[in-house]
Amino acid sequence: MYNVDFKIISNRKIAKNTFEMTLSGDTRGIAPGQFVNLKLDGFYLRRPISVCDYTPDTLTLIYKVVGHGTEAMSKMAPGETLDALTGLGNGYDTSRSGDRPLLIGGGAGVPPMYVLAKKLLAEGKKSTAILGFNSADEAFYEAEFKALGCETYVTTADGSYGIRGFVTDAMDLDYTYFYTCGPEPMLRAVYNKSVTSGQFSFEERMGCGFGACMGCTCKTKYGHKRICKDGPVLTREEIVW
Amino acid sequence: MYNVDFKIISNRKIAKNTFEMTLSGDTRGIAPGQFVNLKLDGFYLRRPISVCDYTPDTLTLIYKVVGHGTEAMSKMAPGETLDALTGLGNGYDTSRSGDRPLLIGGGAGVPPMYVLAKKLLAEGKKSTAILGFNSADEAFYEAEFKALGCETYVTTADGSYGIRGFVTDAMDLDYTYFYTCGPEPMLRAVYNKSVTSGQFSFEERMGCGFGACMGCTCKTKYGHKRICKDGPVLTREEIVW
Amino acid sequence: MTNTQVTLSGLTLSNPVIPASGTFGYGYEFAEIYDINCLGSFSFKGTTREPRFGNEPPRIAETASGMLNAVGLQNPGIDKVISEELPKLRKVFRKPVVANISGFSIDEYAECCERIDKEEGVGLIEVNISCPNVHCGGMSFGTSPESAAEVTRAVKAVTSKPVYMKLSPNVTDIAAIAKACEDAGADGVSLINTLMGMRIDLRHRAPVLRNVTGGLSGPAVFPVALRMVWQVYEAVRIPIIGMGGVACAEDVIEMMLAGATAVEVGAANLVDPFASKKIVEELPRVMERLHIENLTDIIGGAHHG
Amino acid sequence: MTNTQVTLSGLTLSNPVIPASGTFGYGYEFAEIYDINCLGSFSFKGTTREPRFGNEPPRIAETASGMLNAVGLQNPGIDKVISEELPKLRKVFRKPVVANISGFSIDEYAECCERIDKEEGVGLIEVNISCPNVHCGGMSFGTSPESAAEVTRAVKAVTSKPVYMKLSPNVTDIAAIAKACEDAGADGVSLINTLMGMRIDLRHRAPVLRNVTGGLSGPAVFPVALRMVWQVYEAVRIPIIGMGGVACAEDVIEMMLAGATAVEVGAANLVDPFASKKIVEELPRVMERLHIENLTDIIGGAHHG
Repeated sequence: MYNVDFKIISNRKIAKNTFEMTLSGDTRGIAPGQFVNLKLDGFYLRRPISVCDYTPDTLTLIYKVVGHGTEAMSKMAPGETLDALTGLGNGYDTSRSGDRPLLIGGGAGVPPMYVLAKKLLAEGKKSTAILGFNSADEAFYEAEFKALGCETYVTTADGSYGIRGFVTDAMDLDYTYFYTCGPEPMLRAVYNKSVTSGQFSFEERMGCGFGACMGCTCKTKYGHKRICKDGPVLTREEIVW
Repeated sequence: MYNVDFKIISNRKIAKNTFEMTLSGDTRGIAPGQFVNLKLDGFYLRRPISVCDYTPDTLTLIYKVVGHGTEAMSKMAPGETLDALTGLGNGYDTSRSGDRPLLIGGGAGVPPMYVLAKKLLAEGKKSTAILGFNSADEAFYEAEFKALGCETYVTTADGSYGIRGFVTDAMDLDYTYFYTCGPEPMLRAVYNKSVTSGQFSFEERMGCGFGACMGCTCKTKYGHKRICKDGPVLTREEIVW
Repeated sequence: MTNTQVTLSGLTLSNPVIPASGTFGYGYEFAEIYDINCLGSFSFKGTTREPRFGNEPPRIAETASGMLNAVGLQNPGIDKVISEELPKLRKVFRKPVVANISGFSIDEYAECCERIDKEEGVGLIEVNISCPNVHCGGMSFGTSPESAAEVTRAVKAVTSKPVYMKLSPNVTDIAAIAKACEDAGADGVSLINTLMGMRIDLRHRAPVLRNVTGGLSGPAVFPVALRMVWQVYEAVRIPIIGMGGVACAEDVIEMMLAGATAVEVGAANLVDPFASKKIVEELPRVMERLHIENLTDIIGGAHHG
Repeated sequence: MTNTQVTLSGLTLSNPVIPASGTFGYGYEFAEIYDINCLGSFSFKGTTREPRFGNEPPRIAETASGMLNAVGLQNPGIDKVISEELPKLRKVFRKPVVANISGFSIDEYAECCERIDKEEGVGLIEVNISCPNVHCGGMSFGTSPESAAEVTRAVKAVTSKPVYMKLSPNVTDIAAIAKACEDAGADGVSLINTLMGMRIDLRHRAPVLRNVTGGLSGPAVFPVALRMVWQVYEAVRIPIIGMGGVACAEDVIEMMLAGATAVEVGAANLVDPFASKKIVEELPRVMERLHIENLTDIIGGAHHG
């Protein structure tokens, strides 16, 4: 864990209620599947946001405006600074991916799939991506995934774009392993539909985000785990629904 | 009372722990001896600051850094906005000044004397000013008073500048009436030393600043008065120490 | 089309927003800057039998997301309130007001309520048995079910107007006290009064407030107030006026979901004199966003099973 | 030259800063980012006889200048704490720790204290009779003088280490409970535990926390905590560990002026993992600014006459 003051480079709307923020600052210790925890003026608890992309000195976050905190965040301007705790969470283990990993992201669960796809690519593994959204106006990053050379499927619940339905309606594919992030109902559906092992990234209300307060503990087959420290990524084998 | 969003033009240190902030915004309803009540991010209660000077569209405030709030204020940059309630308090009554009014300001009580001197001057009355400070490094605005043509005396408690001692050590002058603002011990001393009637501006911890909460009520010979609404200016005749 | 009407013991308010006693004076200061008839009602400055100066200053201190006050029931006394303040108040506010009554003895509570009962401008009486800033009296009546019930019975005996007992949060079991008031005939309860707190001046090494302690209000206390409204709602059947740190329309909705029929806005009026007006204006928009048609439908709406 | 040493029942701390139970785990997470031996001590995660998962999530909610938690005493149980956590903890922290003990029966409190009494790494025992997030047990022992005294006597009978009873603020008269603990033999008291509060999710029209209510902590509660430390200081002669919203060195001084001998830092550690370290470092500078040479000199310093 590091405490880094990032400077906002850009903060733009990329879909309905969805913003992409690029920051400059030291990204050491950050890995795919991890999150950063942001201190916002006027709000007591930090806001955990999953990592979408990073270079040694820039960080890209995609966040959805869901409350007063993220709304305030969406109004921040380039040049302003953000106090962040970085390197939080266990992240994805790419060693188990096999050579044809499937990435399944839903809504705010799409961003971590992007940086994961890049890492897998760097390891010589071309992944297939399924991006699920409610409707066309909420969809984002299809082009970015394609630009990485990922075979990319987009689903929308209302059918206004891509495949009508849920991510599970696009899962009849050939894959060696999978990684997924999204709302819990989606994770359950993926769990039931999937035919291989895989890794799931969970969300929970957190106090500290670094394992101190036990605020986000969940039960697993291998004991109690803190989503913020022992997670957010759990493997299929350990999950208890 | 008006609620105005001011924009900071400048915010500069003019003496030890003392800052002069110039703002642009609608100053309608503001009069000498009144104060504005400022909302600062991260602080619940507003900060009452006396008016030092104003034009139809600019406002000058001089404030001393005494706590976390004023410290935060001292770090504000030009271009930032400040939510202020204006036109607060009764202000000074210049109709009773006579033709040779004496203005006695101590420390943070000096600023309201400046805008008062300007008003008296506009009414054709040349005032004499006594400005009291602890030491030379805390002194400010002597030149500004002199520029108005005021006969100006500066006292410092440690004698590091001007007359050694307190404002009362410079009061052996010929005057028709007086106006004073400063710490309560100084006001008491002026009350005892003065030979004419006069008006005193008081400070008290305030809740609202506009007469609603009764947080700053004091006793006077003519009943209970709210420093924020019925004051901050009280006449010699009504004061109960 | 949203409907913000709520009804307190037969008194229908166009909306549930009521500036809280002690933060709105007698309405004049606010009437100068906006038409206060947009409010559901307002609760005027707590009134006692005799005129009171209250506590010596300083009476105010700042805290994180809140403030302490130790005004100590400054008021001109029931005679002047009836002869001077109410007539003046009628000129700026046409709706029934909430008469906030305090006392230092059962007799005083009863006498004040009896006097105010005859004022037709008064819609309901809020009996403050929870002022933390006065000694021998005030809060002491609100910290035991027995004394709270005693005051309730005494005032109910002398007034035909709805009586709402204003409860103290500085207790182990506020629900038991609310229940005692209900059993003693109270038409409703209003809560919470301020939480007792203090600050110390580090330079002078002495309490900031001359009264040593003061009442904490502002957003800091909202979660405590909400919890107590929730607990009281499960314990009584009479209506609840919820208050404590309410600062926006969302807070009003949250209080009502916890069980409040109407909501008082306190400290917010002091920091932003337009706060209550803004909340009244925000309310329909927030209701639409949350798909609420009739505000009354959500009272206690977060209690299921 | 400033001296930050304080002494709790014979246990001398290099400074009064103690991370509060439940906000510092067993120290490991913090030891990874700074040398926690700079702290006066720390109070480890509340321990019960049996392992506990605690409450179902969500367990956390945000409030103005504070947070609610309803963790519900998650811990591995006294056996594992003694056999695994304490030995690991000794590797990262060389000073005596504060052992925070909880229970659901007098016997459980006594048994846990008896077990922990044999651990030489433990400097004093903090007995939590004020957890608002567990049912039948926890806070219920801390809301009456009698039951608080009963727990005190039971644990004092089985341990030779200093026993500090951790008190609940959710009571009418915390001073009476502190006095009862003192009379029952407590070596000190620590206060305040969290204030019971809640939040409601407007979209789902249901409590945010699965446990419905949770414990409020953070700067929002500081003025209430300070007031209670003040009241308890006037009622007892045993040392007080003050806590509740402490976020900076000035807050530590304010707590000590109110009567605290040492100060626990809670929620601040969660928002800024370096908070306790920063407070330890700030302390001497703030003392100089306030002309304080020996920190012990200011304990209760705001009480005169």
